[in-house]
Amino acid sequence: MSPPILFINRIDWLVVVDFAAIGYDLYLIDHLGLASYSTPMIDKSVNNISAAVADIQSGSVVLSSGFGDAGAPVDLLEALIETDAENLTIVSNNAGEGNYGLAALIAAGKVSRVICSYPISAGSVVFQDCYQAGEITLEVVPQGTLSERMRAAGAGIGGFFTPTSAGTELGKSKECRKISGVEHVFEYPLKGDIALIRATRADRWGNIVYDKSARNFGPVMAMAATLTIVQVDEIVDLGKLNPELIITPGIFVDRVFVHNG
Amino acid sequence: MSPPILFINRIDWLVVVDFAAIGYDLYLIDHLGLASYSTPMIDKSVNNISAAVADIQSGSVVLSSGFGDAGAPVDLLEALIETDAENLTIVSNNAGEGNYGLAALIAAGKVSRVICSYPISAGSVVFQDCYQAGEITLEVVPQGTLSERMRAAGAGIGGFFTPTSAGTELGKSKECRKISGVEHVFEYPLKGDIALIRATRADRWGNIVYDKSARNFGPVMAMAATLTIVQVDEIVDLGKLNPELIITPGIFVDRVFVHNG
Amino acid sequence: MTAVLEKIGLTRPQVAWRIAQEIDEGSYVNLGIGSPEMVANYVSTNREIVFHSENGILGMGEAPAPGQEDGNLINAGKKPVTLLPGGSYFSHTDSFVMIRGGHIDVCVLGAYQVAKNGDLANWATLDTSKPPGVGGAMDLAVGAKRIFVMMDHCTKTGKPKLMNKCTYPLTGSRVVRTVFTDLAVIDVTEDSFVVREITAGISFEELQEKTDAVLTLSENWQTLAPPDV
Amino acid sequence: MTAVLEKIGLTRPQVAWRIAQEIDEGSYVNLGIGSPEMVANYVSTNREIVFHSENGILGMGEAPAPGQEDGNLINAGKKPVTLLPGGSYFSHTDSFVMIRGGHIDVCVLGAYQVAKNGDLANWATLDTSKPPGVGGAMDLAVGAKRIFVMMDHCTKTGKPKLMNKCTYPLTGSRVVRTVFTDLAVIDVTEDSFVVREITAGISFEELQEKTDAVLTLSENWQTLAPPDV
Repeated sequence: MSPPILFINRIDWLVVVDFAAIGYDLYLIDHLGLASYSTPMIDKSVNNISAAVADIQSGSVVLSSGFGDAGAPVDLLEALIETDAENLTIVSNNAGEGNYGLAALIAAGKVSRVICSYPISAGSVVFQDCYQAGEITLEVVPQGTLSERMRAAGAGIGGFFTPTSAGTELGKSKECRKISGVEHVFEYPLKGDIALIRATRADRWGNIVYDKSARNFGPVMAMAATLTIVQVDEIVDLGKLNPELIITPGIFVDRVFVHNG
Repeated sequence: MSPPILFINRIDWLVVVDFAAIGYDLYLIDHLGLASYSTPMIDKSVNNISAAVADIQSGSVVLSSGFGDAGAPVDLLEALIETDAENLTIVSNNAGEGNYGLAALIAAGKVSRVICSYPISAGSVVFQDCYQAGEITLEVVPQGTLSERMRAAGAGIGGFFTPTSAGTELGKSKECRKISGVEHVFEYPLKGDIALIRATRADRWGNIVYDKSARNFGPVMAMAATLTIVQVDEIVDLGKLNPELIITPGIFVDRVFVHNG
Repeated sequence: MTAVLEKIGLTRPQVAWRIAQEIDEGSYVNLGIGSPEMVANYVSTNREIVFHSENGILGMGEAPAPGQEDGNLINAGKKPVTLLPGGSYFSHTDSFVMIRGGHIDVCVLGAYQVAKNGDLANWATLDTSKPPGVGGAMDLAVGAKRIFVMMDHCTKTGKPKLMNKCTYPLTGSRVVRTVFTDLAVIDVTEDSFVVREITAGISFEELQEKTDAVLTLSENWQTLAPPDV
Repeated sequence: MTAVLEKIGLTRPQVAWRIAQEIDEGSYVNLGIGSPEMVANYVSTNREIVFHSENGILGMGEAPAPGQEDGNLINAGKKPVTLLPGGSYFSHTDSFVMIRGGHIDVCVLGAYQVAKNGDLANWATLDTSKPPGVGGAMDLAVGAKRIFVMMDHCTKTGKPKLMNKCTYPLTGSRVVRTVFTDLAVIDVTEDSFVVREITAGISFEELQEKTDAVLTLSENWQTLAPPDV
């Protein structure tokens, strides 16, 4: 029977190996002192909504899913109000409606910049007031370009040429190029520090399923942010989601919070 | 009761309107003399495989789905052998195996150019022989770039910068740009005249469902070609496919052929 | 027909009806928010047209019965809709692949102005007191195979909207195929407006007076007299 | 341990075992075709690792039992595999979004050569008699968060593969994080090879002799003595 061998295999990991005793498995004791054998599974679920958003930093670029109310992560946005994070940039199709969700976050003075396609819905009074008061800056991006810029960020594309906005006010300060006889403008990736997403069901690996047209910006935002947090109605057992129907695989998801769960 | 009004509303359509008799519907009699009321539904199914590929022209760029055998449109490729089309460019991940499907099409002398990522699988003897004999030219494209170039064609993107192949032989003749400190190369869209795709199920609108990892290049090729022809195992009634699970919506599909159907 | 002929200028439902006649069986169609949505009402049930909504729906059906609304099933105008058999859901990204990639056969949009070269102005006025908003208009303008514009021939104050050159900010350059107004159906060619149909009761001279750009009358022009829808 | 120590140089399964120890719980991992596939055999069942296959699979499981093969469920090497609970299927395009977009935590690739600056050569030899083929190697090289190379320290004819500069065509520039050979575990820093572990029975001097580039020995270097897997 061989003795344990002790070696450092990463600067912050202490590894103890006793091959004979554990059948070639490792007991990993990380620098926080937590033994990994106490969490032998991937589990991205978070029980507490405050914990789900606690580490979002001031100045973050926050991608927020939804088209109007459909797919909007209302609870996650409202949970952000209670954190210390401020000076946020919100990327979303709209700029909030009524006085809940994104509108509530804006009303709480947490948002300094909005990047969106359509901030002038009838109900977006809070945003429009803050905009008129000069408290929020606005970047208007065509809806398809907004989506494609986030996809580029998620897909490792450095930038792309699109005909959308060529020859218009929104394209006038951009690099232009005629390709196959059509004028295009160059667009850069739009990456988020955080994505807040609303979906229907998840499993502990973070696989995500949406409902009908509430899917909208969820899939692209999940892939475009460094940290992706998803609000769902339900977490089901691993293997219960149809593998053909998982729209956002867990590789794009970091945390899953069950709304009212 | 108003009389019929006759007018030309497109140069090649003759339109007869009798509002009172037909409740504001139109009887459309097209320039081929076929009355459209005899086909009052969208039906993309084609019963005869020869008919499915009959109008493919010589010199066409043909996108052919599949990764190895999984998802390869073997019957459609073999049906092409019997047509007059020659001098074809085939875009596919591999260059055919054995002596069936793509390899059979190559062996029949129909293919003058292959654009693919990996033509050197153990079984791709037919291609390799033709390549050595100088009968086929080859453009090797990294697998992700191949997929992304087709997506750009389908998505109306004029071109994109990718870090893939920067600093390598495959990137050396391409426009380079450093973005966020990383070297990128510029890639153009890769559009097909025809896409030949293998899938599992379809409905008469051309909605498509795939099976497991045979999905691979099907979705992107369907969107990247002018004419998309899909070989499926089964056509089901409209409404039988789960609308959340339709991977390729019928908007990208022109013809559906049931294999052995 | 007499009831129709006595009326000068079409109603919006009549314009919507006229546009519906222009849409082929099997077309994939995106209808802009507002008046263009009316076009769906005049596509007959024995002609299958697949309606696309930019928020991720193909095969969109009519509004649900009261009480059957689903907040997760809405159209681009954020109103509840239904899904027809054969319909499908997809992401915004894929939706704009369809739009930008030229897969939508027809898009019907409203407009502030259209110029004789096909320039479209429909996203911003010259009023800078409120924030701008573009939505999907610019993507639709460049992407759809055919852009139909549905609008009144003149503004409420009688100013022309069919222009020699747009004075409002552009949505897209050289994108409009055909303009359907209360007074006429006008095709946009290389660099001129060609009148294909004139509403019954209107003369070409009257139409020209209400138009900023010079109009050409098609050899095959027709009188347009839709039913009293 | 004596059996292990007597042997000079690790077996390929031992190198695969060593790499497996380097992969954290919960990682998303792509294994290159060939020897790197062996790494999956040494990821213990009580550590969840999600394997990615470039042809559209996450949560790939081991080979099916004989007779249970499904031609539509294959890995990047076109061999039959299975799907674990929690696994998913997606298109090639989405698969390369994962790869190019930096979502894969670790990719293990074979190589002809690695240079001290991290340059990787693993797609083409200097033999031009057969057609070239790159597959997904260049995408993986630039996209994965960490590129591990699994290779013999020298060629079959004894020539070094850890180079001052690659002489074979590059797959990617400055992309390799760590090289695992039969003789050592070597990290690639800004512009040098730092030896972190040396296989039991090998001296640093011997290692240097078998390496084209100059090696640096880490202060915390260890002897590597894997089990006899």
